[in-house]
Amino acid sequence: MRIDYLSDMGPLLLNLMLAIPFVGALLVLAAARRSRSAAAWTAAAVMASGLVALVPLLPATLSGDVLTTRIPWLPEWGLDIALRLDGLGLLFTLLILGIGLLIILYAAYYMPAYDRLGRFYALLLAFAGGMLGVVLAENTILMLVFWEITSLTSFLLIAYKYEAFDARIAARMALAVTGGGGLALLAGLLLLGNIAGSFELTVILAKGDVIRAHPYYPVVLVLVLLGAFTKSGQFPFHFWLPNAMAAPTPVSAYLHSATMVKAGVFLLARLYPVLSGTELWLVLVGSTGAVTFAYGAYVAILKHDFKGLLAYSTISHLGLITLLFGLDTPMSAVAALFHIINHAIFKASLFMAAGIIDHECGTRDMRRINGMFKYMPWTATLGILAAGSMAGVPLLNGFLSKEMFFTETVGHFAFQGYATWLLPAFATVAGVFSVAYSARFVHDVFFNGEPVDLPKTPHEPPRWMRFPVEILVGLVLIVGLLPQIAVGSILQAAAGAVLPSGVPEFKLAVWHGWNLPLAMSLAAFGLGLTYYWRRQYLFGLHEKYAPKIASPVAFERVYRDAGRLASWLLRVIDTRSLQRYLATLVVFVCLLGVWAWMSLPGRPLTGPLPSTPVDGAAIAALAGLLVGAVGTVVWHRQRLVAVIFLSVVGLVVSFAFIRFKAPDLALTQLSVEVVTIVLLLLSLRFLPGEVTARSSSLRKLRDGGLALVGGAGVAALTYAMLTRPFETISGYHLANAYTGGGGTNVVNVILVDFRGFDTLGEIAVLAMAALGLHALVDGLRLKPYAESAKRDADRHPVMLAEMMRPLLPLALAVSVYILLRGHNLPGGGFIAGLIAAVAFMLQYLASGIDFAAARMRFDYMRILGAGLLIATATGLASWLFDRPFMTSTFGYVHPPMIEKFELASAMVFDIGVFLVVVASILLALSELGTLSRRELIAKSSSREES
Amino acid sequence: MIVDIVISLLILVGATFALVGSIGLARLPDFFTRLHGPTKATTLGVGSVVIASLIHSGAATGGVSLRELAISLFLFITAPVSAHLLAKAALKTRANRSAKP
Amino acid sequence: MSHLPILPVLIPFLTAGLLLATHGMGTGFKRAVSSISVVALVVVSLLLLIESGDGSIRAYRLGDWPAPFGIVLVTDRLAAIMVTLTAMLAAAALLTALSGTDTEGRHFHVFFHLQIAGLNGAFLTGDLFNLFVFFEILLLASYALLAHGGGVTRTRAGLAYVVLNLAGSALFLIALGLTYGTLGTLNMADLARVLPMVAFGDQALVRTTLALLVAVFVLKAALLPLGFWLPHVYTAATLPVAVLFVIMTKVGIYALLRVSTIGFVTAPFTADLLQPWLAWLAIGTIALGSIGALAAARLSVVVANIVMISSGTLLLGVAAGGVNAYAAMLYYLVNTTVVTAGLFLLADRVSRQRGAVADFFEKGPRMAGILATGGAYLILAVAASGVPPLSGFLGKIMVMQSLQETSTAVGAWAAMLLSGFVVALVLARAASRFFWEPGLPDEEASTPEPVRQISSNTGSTDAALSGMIACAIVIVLGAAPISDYMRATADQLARPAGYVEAILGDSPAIRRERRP
Amino acid sequence: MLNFVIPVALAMLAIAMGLNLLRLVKGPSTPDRILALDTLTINTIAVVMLIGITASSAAYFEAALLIAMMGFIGTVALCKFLLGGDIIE
Amino acid sequence: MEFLVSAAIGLLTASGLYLILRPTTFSVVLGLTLLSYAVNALIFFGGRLGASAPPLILPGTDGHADPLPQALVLTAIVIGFGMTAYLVALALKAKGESGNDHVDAGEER
Amino acid sequence: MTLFPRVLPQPTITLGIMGLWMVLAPSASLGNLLLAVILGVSIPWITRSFWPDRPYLARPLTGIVLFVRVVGDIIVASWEVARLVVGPLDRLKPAFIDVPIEIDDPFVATLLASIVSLTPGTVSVDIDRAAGILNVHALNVADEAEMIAAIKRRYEAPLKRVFGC
Ligand code: NA
Ligand code: NA
Repeated sequence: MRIDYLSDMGPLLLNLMLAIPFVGALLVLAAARRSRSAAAWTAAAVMASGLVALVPLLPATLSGDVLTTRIPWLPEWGLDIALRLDGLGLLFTLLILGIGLLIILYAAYYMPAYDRLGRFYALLLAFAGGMLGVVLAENTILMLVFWEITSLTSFLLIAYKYEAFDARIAARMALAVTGGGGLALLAGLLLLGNIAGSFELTVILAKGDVIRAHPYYPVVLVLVLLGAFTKSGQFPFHFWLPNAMAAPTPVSAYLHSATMVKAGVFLLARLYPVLSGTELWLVLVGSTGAVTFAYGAYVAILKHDFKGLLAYSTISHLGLITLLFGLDTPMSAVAALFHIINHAIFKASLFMAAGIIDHECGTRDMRRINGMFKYMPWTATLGILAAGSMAGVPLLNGFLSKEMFFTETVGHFAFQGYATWLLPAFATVAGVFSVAYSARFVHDVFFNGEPVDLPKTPHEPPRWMRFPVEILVGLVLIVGLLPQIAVGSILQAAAGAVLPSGVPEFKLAVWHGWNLPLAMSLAAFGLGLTYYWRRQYLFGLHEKYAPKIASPVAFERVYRDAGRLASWLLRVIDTRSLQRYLATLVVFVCLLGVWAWMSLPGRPLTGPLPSTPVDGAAIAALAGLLVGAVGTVVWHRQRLVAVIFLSVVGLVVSFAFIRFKAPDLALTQLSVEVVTIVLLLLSLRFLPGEVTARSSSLRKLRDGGLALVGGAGVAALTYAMLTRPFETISGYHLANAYTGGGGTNVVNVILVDFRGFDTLGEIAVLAMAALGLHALVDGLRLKPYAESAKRDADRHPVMLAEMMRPLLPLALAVSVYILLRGHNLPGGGFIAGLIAAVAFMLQYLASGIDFAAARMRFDYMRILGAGLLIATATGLASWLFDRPFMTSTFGYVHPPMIEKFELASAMVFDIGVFLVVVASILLALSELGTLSRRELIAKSSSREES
Repeated sequence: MIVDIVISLLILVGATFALVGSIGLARLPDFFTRLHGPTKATTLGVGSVVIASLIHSGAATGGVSLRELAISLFLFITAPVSAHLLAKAALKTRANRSAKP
Repeated sequence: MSHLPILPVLIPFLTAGLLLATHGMGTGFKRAVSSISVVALVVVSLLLLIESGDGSIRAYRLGDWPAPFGIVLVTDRLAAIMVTLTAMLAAAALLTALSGTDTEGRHFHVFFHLQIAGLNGAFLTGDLFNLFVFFEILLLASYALLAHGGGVTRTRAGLAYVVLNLAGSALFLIALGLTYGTLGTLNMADLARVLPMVAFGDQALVRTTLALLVAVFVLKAALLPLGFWLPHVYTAATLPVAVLFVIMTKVGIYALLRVSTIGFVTAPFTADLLQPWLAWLAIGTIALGSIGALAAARLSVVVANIVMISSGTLLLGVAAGGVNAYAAMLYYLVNTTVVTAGLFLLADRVSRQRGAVADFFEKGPRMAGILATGGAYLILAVAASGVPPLSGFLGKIMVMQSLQETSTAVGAWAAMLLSGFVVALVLARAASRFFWEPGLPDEEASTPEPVRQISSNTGSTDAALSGMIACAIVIVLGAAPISDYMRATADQLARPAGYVEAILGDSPAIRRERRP
Repeated sequence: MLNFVIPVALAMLAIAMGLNLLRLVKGPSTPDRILALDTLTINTIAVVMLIGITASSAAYFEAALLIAMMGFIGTVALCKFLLGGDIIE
Repeated sequence: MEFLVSAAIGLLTASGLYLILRPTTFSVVLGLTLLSYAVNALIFFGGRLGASAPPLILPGTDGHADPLPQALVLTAIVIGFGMTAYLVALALKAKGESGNDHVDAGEER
Repeated sequence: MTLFPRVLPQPTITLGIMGLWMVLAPSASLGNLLLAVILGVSIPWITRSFWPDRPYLARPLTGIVLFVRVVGDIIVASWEVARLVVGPLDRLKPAFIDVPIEIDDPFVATLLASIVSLTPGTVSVDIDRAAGILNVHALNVADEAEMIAAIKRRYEAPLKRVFGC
């Protein structure tokens, strides 16, 4: 009854266990405001409560049950909050929470008193939460989420002492390697999920055969292994790990023992049922583990910094664990799990002990630290025991798993025949190194004479600082002496999760009798001590030949070189040249167009329409166009001449509009043309021709080629279009313009009614252009181009001035005429506005800006606003009649004595358009005109001064 | 019919003078003599066509339409101004050129 | 009848008109009008989002003309999403501007509102030529906003931006002219009806025409060989403008998405128009953005390059097509828009605090208030680089999964993973510089204060930043409902028949006239 | 009759315009070119009116009117630029 | 006629493209103006050539030209004008600030 | 008399606008006449500041006579000039001539210059009001004094009478 109740509680507890550290992190931040110890107690309580939450789940999990929970989150993307507690998860959870609790305790004493610890504990808890998430995730994407949370939080933890260069670099290095590995893992897990059809581990783990047989298996394997190896510090991704000891010692102790690096091997264990059992696994995992095992051990002894030594020993032991998984026998997997436990215990205690020594001595250099046994015998004893375990001394836990390793190397299935001895020999040699660096740690720190020049006198640390170490060393002994009782059941449960097809019978015992593995152990011991004894020779060799690369510097250099390379690349591909951008655009569009056409073979360029007969006017117009366009190009360096030729083009285009029955367009084009010319001439005063910048002839050739290709493309498309008939909706406009829009000029009805919304946008563009110009020119000071500066004495020829005055009212009358009739005949607000603006503009031209501006005291901005509002309000009026925006209405009025005439809301709209056009153009022109006046005033005032 | 003949004559006269003006523009030796060409096109050339059009549209609608006169009005106002400014500009350009070397 | 669909355009438009008509009034008045308008805009867009949430597609017929003949505004889920995003960015940008940048040049508020009107119009219109008009509105407003505040850099960047876009506009018009000249319509829904009926001999012409249209959109979206302008322009703009610009590249992507979902897929000869080049170039765009981020000497340039990377990623989604890809890219889009806007705000905050060295990765005075600013930075950086657990990661795995079956999956995955990696490293280094590295000695640290800080009132900028961070967090916490909305949106997109039916369904039979 | 006369007149005007273009290209001075443009514009008025007569349509009148009204502004502006480099000061 | 019209549009496009690739702002302005002529003509002729009357619904007329492209071109002309005006001002501003009228600071010439 | 100029600052222009409107208007209806009046009053009023001084039409009839004469001269001179242009060019004797003028009013002087320009064969190059000289370029100058006298007689004198100056 009670059990059932608990198992119902299981999912809740599981979710709770995962939430606790994250919520706890926030609590700690709050507690730290109160006091340092409050922070410590809160943090400890958080970890402990995680353990407490685990207790009810223990029996079932130990008996092999798998507890899963699932809160759907993004099911269609395969991401749910799905958790799982099995033997493997339990093993790691215990390590994470148990050692985490000890670390918190230890840190409370270790961390300097000025540190309020809020940030520290919060990060540490969040990191622990991330680790828990990794080991408890049922959903692989969720696992990855937590995986990267550990990368992120470890980044922040390593950089905890961020004032130090080493810490900052080490943090970024760790992020680069482990975060990068995480990305590979992400790809691997996504693929894996795709193959399995689910991201749930339960499903994935059941599909090992399918996965191993899948063509993507090698890819998945490599990607997942990249994740695992980077995280667990396997060669050649190991380098971040030694640098990570820039973190405060409690962090290092945690990262190196129970977490972070263990996440990597956890992953190997987690996916062992799915990914192992192939030759590729054997080769990749086995060889990586072997190389890392040996390399870490070899380098460790060379480190004078004892934290460095320990770091490399971590690499080596993680290599060993990886190698064990790689050996791919059931027993080796068990050994791997066992060694995970053992390594966590002894490495945590070693780091804590090392932290105490560092704390007491103020240095970590073993060449200066000597004879610590004398100063702190109790701590030294603890350290020696832990180091013994690391070396694999019998009766200590490390010995047991190492012995299992040696056993598995003997007669391994991959090494048959004459190669049988290879693996045991390798294991023994690696063992020799392990013994040697352990020996160095013990002898060089605790014995080896007197300390050299220490900043302070070491003594035993506070009682409670040592306490966590005592607990752990106690475990080293307990597991070492009574392995089956201490860890037998949990190992069994964990192995059950890793080896679903059956856990081999194993008995953890201290004594297995005289056998080859024991002989290997003894040999390793003897040779290892000898090796340590002859170390000076080795150090000499190392000093002489080993490359001296400090990895933080190297990392920063690589990063910088990458940055430089990127800058260089960017400079090559992006010259920040508009000319290049434009040329690229032309090339791109041409290629895309050609591809689009060519990819549908068999379509002719010429369509079925018979061609329209050519007439003389067309040929004359073409001649004009040719002269105009080519002239503009040829004389583009002579500014004024180019403008003249451009005007010819404008004239011809207007003429073409007339010729092909578009009077409205012709009117608009003609008026716009005039304003454009005036605008260009206004600017030409300040813009030199192409005097300074000349293109090389090669460039001209290239541009000419591009232009011809582009022009030919457009011509071809136009030709293809013109020679084909098409079916259009515009019949509707022709049919409904008068009956529905109340106007006979269909173009105008389209502009103010059918597509009045376009026109509303268009006047906004015009208004903005003028305003933008105003904003740009505002306060701008320009020197006129030298040649244009000489001005004629007779600035405003009297003939011009006098004749333009009568023209103004007459042109305004024409403008009104065009405005009023636009709905029915060519014209409308645009053209009328342009005419009115030009009429006023003429006054500028004829009599100068002073004269004109004095007489045109309009507030253009207000007129612009009014025009926009009138046009919009006309559109809004239809809301009163419950019609959509811009629904027009019209009617015929017949006052007495006067013939009936039409009133249309569209006409009001057109008045808005009219106002905007007039105000925009006049604003633009008067602003450009102000430029010269500004310059003139400046000149005259400077003349007065001198 | 008579209307047609009148219109045709006017059109031909107009075209002829426009052509003559442009021949002058192309042919005459210096800027100031060339300046005289366009005035022909303006006044008599376009003037004739305007009257032709006027008669034509009047005949077509059966009423009197004087709209085309507006064209001539504007041309008469603007053409002398153009010529004047062109002449001034040419004088200025010439002065600049002679002052330069 | 409901006039809701036009309000997102009308409100800013009227505001601009009002501000112009009353242009003599003081700064306070302008700010008040501007703020009220933006608040109204936010409300309206949320209403639109809710209204469209029922899956209905509504056509608002301007001038009460039936669909292919007049212009229609179309509100569906996608449009509502884009309009809402715009409103949110507008709110952030305005808040930022209120701290003083709005008075650095002329007519800021007018341009600001017209820019919004242009954006919303582009998102809402169902007519291709009207789309062009709104493109021009938003572009011209962006030109003016870019120039706002003055200075050589802005002018130079502006010149390139303006000319390039004018060339793009010319191309747009060519494409539109050819579209009309071959298909006889400009209405997007009508396009979907007409496309399948194109005669065999005309197919190459139509296909090429649409290819030109695509070229226009990818230019705006800053696709690889055309996108070099983006970092320069975004970096040159003043802060509020940069924030608003974040949505600008999305307009091109939106347009491409619209046109391809409604139009291209309906006819076999255009169905493969984006294949396979778009995906490869999108991958290249991501690579280019990554290179740019790695080469960047300052935070704002990194952010601009992140915009580029996200553009590439979104285009990958467009290229892939299908419900999954659309759903994924839409979630990603919301995230990247909010986050990059937030990062721009943050880059500004960094600049303001560090004085002369601004947001350059150089030694300078250390940031004050590390916990707040650093925390904000951490959240945004994590979300931007796609590191779990924030929305960037969710977006990334969605997009990656949705691309799984495409022929370019390997390249796309590699590009997305590596770009995230690069961005994470670069942002980590920036964090190290800004927040961790010991500052300069005191006398150097107190160098003359920031150039950009006009008024000391930066509270509103901070509010904008907080808002963006809140949004970023909401996007994670609300991932499930948001993702559902996006999936429903993608469903809607993948069934163009619904769109066509909603726009043209009850129109009188479309009588087409044969020309000539 | 008009059917015969108008093409002839158009041809004459086309020749005239061709001659204008010739002057435009030859120059030699800028005023020459402006003058050529001005003449071209005025000849265009005649052509437009002839087209109007041919089509018997009133729709061409405004175009001719506008060319008459606006055409010379370009000339004025160009000349003023030559005179002082500054056309509205 | 179709061929001539296409050739003319192609010619305008080519001239415009060549000019926008020149290094001075003024050339670019000229080029864009030419380009917009080409574009407007293209849209306009999208309504085809053979119309016999302008799109005015006057009694007794038929064979009206397609009004829709005409309306589009009208919009395009005005927008193009606005853009040109702005670009000219921007070119002036660039000239005023950096003393030259080169389109960019880059090496391309 | 004080009210009149305020309402109708430019009666001539008012007439001109009304005339132009009636010419442009599709029909000479009452409605159009009403519009013509409205415009004829309002436009001069809007643009009144552009007219610092008001030329006063003293003798409109003389003006009409002058107009007819100018048109006639244009026709006659056109033939002569056409012959010159098409014929051999060495017969041309182009020259600048200075015509002394007695008109002070700039507008009237401008009118004179315009008439000179409109008649084929002569182009007004410059008005030097200070020196009282109209600078004219003539295509073919046979007798300079005669040409000056003709201009003064045929155009300047009637113009002075028309505007009462
Ligand atoms: Na030592
Ligand atoms: Na004359």
